[in-house]
Amino acid sequence: NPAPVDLSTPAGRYRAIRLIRRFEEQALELVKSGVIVGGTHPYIGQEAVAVGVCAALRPQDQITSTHRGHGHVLAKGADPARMLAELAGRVGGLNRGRGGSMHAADLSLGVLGANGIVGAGAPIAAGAAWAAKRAGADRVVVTFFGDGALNQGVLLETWNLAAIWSLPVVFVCENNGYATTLPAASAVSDPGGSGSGVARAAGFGLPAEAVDGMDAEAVLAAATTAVERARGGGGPSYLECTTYRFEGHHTMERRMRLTYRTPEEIAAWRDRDPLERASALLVEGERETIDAEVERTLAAALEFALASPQPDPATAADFLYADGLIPRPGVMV
Amino acid sequence: NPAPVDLSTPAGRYRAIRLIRRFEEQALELVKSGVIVGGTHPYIGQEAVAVGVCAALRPQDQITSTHRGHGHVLAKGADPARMLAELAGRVGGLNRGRGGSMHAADLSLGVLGANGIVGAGAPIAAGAAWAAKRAGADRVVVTFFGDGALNQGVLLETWNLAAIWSLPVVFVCENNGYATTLPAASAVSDPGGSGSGVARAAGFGLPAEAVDGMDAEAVLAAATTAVERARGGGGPSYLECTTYRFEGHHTMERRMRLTYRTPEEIAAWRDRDPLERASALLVEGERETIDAEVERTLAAALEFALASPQPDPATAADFLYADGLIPRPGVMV
Amino acid sequence: MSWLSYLKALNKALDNALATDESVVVLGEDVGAGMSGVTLGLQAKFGPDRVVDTPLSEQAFTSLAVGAALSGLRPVIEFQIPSLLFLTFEQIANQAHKLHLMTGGQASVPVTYLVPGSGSRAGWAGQHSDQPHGLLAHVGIKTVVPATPTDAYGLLTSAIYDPDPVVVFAPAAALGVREDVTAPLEPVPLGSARIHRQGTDVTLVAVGQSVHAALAVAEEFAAEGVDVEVFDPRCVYPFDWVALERSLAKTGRLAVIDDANRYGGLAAEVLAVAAETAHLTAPPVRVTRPDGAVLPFALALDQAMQPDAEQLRRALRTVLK
Amino acid sequence: MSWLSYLKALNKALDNALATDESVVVLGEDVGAGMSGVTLGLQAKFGPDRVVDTPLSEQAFTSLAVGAALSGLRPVIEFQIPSLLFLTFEQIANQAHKLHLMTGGQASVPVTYLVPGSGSRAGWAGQHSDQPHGLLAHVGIKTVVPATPTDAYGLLTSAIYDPDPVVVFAPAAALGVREDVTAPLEPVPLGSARIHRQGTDVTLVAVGQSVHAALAVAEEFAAEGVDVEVFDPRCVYPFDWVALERSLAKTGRLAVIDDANRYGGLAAEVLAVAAETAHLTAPPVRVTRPDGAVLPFALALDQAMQPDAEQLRRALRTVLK
Ligand SMILES: Cc1ncc(C[n+]2csc(CCOP(=O)(O)OP(=O)(O)O)c2C)c(N)n1
Ligand SMILES: Cc1ncc(C[n+]2csc(CCOP(=O)(O)OP(=O)(O)O)c2C)c(N)n1
Ligand SMILES: [Mg+2]
Ligand SMILES: [Mg+2]
Repeated sequence: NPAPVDLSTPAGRYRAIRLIRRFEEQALELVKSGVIVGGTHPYIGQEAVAVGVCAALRPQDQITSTHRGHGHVLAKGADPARMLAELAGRVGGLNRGRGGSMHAADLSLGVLGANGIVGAGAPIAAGAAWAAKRAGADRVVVTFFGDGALNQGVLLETWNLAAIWSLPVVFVCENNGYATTLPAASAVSDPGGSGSGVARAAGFGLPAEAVDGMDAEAVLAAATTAVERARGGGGPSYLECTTYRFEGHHTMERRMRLTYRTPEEIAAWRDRDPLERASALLVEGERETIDAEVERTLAAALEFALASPQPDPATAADFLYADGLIPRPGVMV
Repeated sequence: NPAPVDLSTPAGRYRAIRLIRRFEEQALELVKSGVIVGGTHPYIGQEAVAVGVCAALRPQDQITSTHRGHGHVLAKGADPARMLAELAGRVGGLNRGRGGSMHAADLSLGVLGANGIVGAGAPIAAGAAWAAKRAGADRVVVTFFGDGALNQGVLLETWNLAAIWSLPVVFVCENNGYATTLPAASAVSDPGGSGSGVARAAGFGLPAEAVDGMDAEAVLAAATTAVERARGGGGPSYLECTTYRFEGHHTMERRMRLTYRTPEEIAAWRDRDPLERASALLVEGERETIDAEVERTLAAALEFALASPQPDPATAADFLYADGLIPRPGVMV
Repeated sequence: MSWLSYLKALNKALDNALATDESVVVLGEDVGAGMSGVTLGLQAKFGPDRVVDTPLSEQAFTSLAVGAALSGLRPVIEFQIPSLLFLTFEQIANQAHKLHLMTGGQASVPVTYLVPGSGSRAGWAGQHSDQPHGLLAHVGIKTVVPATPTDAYGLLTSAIYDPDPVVVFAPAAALGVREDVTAPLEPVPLGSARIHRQGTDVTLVAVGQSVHAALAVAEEFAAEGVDVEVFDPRCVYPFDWVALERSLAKTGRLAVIDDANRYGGLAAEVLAVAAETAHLTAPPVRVTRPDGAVLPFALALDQAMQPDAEQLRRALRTVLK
Repeated sequence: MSWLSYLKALNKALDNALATDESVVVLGEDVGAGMSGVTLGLQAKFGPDRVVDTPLSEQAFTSLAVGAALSGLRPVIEFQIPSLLFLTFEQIANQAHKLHLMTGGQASVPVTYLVPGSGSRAGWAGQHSDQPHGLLAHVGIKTVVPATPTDAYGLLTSAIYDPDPVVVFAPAAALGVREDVTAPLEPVPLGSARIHRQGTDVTLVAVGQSVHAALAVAEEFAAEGVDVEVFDPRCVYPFDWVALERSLAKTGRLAVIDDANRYGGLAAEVLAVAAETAHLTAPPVRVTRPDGAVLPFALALDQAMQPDAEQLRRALRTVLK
């Protein structure tokens, strides 16, 4: 099997962005039709971040992801078919249907897991980086998180541990302007200056930089600096990618009448679509070929997902313990 | 009753330092003799911080304190007799013998409590400051913490809340060089520079400054700036007081053979004793008068404490609930 | 007469408390927008200083509420996820709960923690589906799990005015319950049970959404001539042991349905007390989640981890033998 | 023959694990200096990369251990205070515990959390005196509370090699226990109970330091001709229900002493299971801390909150009636 993504060329990166975009659009439809239960946090609009950062990684490098994690997982090379099967809760899913959208993981690819708790992936990533450093391996670990996570204590503690132990970890903040409805600018003091994520990270001794998160090539360049610093023993970095989610916080939001973002603001960001930006680097005709191939891939993914069986209720407690301990059931008569 | 301390003059501040010093020395003896059970975290060496900071406060201002909190509580005006009775676990103690060394509180004086958990006082202080601000009161709240607390997530989260809500709170870090046996310099990256407490606080948008914590007058000056900034609506500040504890981390340490501090280092800091520094501002003969008065005060305190009864075991669960709910006992036959 | 939903009842309780008492404030994530529904419209009505949007700093704002409470406020904190209680367990169990005793009665901490959407939300998977009332009760924090709109209103109101910390769980599966409310809404004292259905053959203890499952199964059994008493403690802690004793004295049989982990939860405590004090005619039974349950994502598995009506029927049949 | 203290047994278990398995690492505050005694000498022997001093960032390093475990390490975390489990409850209960199921079996998390000095330390007051094994068990985390040096060695060793997270409580009141060790020290499988004293009249369940209180009282009762079986589950979770059933089948009577909060703890679970499955001759009894206990500072109050021998005698007399 060829790798599901190849991020080594601009065309490959365009294709990955397109794949994530269309995967997410398909997921929106599947939420509506009830194939995906519980909804998702769409990544649409932020694709250049996942793709640009993962393009700077090697296969053995690792990532931790977030509640809005589909893009990261796919960009790190997860099979879209098994990813979709996971979202549909099927046994063929990455997590055998046990994790769903917020917990997708593929340890064989270094995807240590999405996470339902904001900021919680960072110390796990630091732990993987710590293990890599101890082992003398030149693996690098990237932890993705949103602007909301900048105010989670555990993330801030982790910055310091990573700094003092010089861990090969890159902290990638996707600042999409909001934590649910809370404007990122209102969650820190003096957002552009002394209270920004970059200033804050620098205060922990981390090399810190902000980059245009709508431009995969710019993200790639900045991520490469940070990743190679980590790989070369230079320790952790903070990279803030300025981006935007085109959809609501969660699919559920479509049913609510929220006013925290103006239509004008959304439109202005849509004009900076990372997909269009990436397409500018393609040669004549390439886009159509890639797009068609992506559709075929996703059609096959959907077919795979729908053909994969639902798990048997009798297996609900399977995998609760790694040693096979079987928990007492909830009724014993 | 006159207030137990008057911090408005250099002589008053000397007296307070002396009171705390001798209180702590008496406590060491009482730990040895078993009157104080469980031991204490001696404040000896750090007195100029508590006294300098509290000298900048008004009576209605509030503080939260730490496991090493005797100095703060006394400097904020607690009755040494009731404080000592608390350490001895008597009903006449500040907390009726329920709190002991690590939980001494006197809400009537704005002492919202010492705390057994590192960093835990900071958000409580911020909450009191938030309430003050909402009420339009010009109260200021100071939260004391050690260098160890700089790596507690909740403290870092609190810095941000205080900054964005412009709360009248002053974050006072007593950097005594160690968190138990861990050198403060090894707990942050680039301690003197980009990773220092001051740099870190500045990264959260807090006005931040370091001051010689062995000099009560210098602490007072710096604290006054921060406190008056808060009182005037200018929001929170960070003040790092460089200091040293002359004794072990905890009285227990005397029985251990620990080598994390050299005798030379301890001696060098003892040469900078804040008590001697403060005494230099006294006029001829004043020191002897004050010292004698302090001894009388502490003798009376001890007498009060020892005369105060031990609590009745039947009252063990008293005060568990504020509404008087009586918990089921541990045995019901 | 008017139909009141559970969610709306919580909203009304907050609305009423904010309107009648200046010291009440609501803090949480997206409370301004009313994402969970509980605070809908309240920020517009009372302003952003009474209904306060917070950054994602649960630990800090949970203890900030303690400091505010010490200064006379009555903060209500909304948590978007039940497991945020894990994140803030230090602040709740080690600080808020302990302060009154540790200060010898000086400090009281009237903070309410409101968790709308506890238990399974169907498809939110392992970290969003906990029902940890047993944890809070073990620690000794007052904990309520209302089953109906009037109780949701009444218990949340009492929680806000209680001088101690109180956790209010509003199970996701109960949020849609509607009730035809005729009497005026009133506070419901903490620690008082409610008998939803009188019965003589067996006492069936249930809280939250399980009360409705219990009532449905009780009706089925009534058709077979079995008279089930549906006993809703409402407060997991403190529990109304007097009322339970009275019920057991009448029925002599006990079943508990509790959508929470089996080991050491509410159901365990009820069985333990019954074993100590009641002279039961038959061994009691529990219907719960398995030990150590983590709800898997796939809907069929998620549901298989929760107690269901069929398990309850089986349990009742056993205890009635 | 040699006398081994409980503290030294823990130290030996760590020493042995560090020496025989490169993947074992110890993390915690002041572990280099060996402040608690448990790690004494280990940093000098194995170096600061195997016995790692951490800053006061419990949440970060607790989850850092998860990431390290995913990469093949077997971290042992030492917590200086039992309530640091509250601070890290998110990392333990919501991350480490749930990962294996949520990843469909991909991720296993062999982390050990060692809490030397749980329960009262006499004079350390409210925030340093918790004994929260019941919380961990309710959530479903493997939890052991050894009573003796050999069990401390054996259970800690098994915890380190277990593929799941395990919490090891070493009660302050047991750390000084010494034992004349004749046989070689061996791992003790998790989930296997130990009968410290065979008896036919009543089963007395106890863990940790309470085992010694139980044995002492059992000897007193023996003098009066009453034969008490002292049953030590060793593992609070998973509990050795098979062994308990066997014991209760023999004695028909049950008492539990547990130095933990009453509501919903280990003792509640044992009584609940007995009520469900055993046909007891007399109502069982529990001797525990009160509901919601916070240990006050003054020594007399601290002690009054904990179960004591006199309460145990009273309880046994009641159950033997
Ligand atoms: C610690 C924590 N608090 C609250 C939540 C509920 N929640 C889920 S996503 C979210 C907003 C996160 O914002 P951000 O980190 O900026 O990521 P984004 O959703 O913008 O991608 C919130 C509040 C959570 N999952 N974890
Ligand atoms: C969160 C937390 N972790 C660990 C401890 C145990 N402990 C008590 S004091 C202390 C060191 C604190 O160092 P620092 O903050 O610098 O204060 P200092 O003791 O130097 O005054 C530690 C680790 C604690 N009480 N709370
Ligand atoms: Mg965001
Ligand atoms: Mg220090």
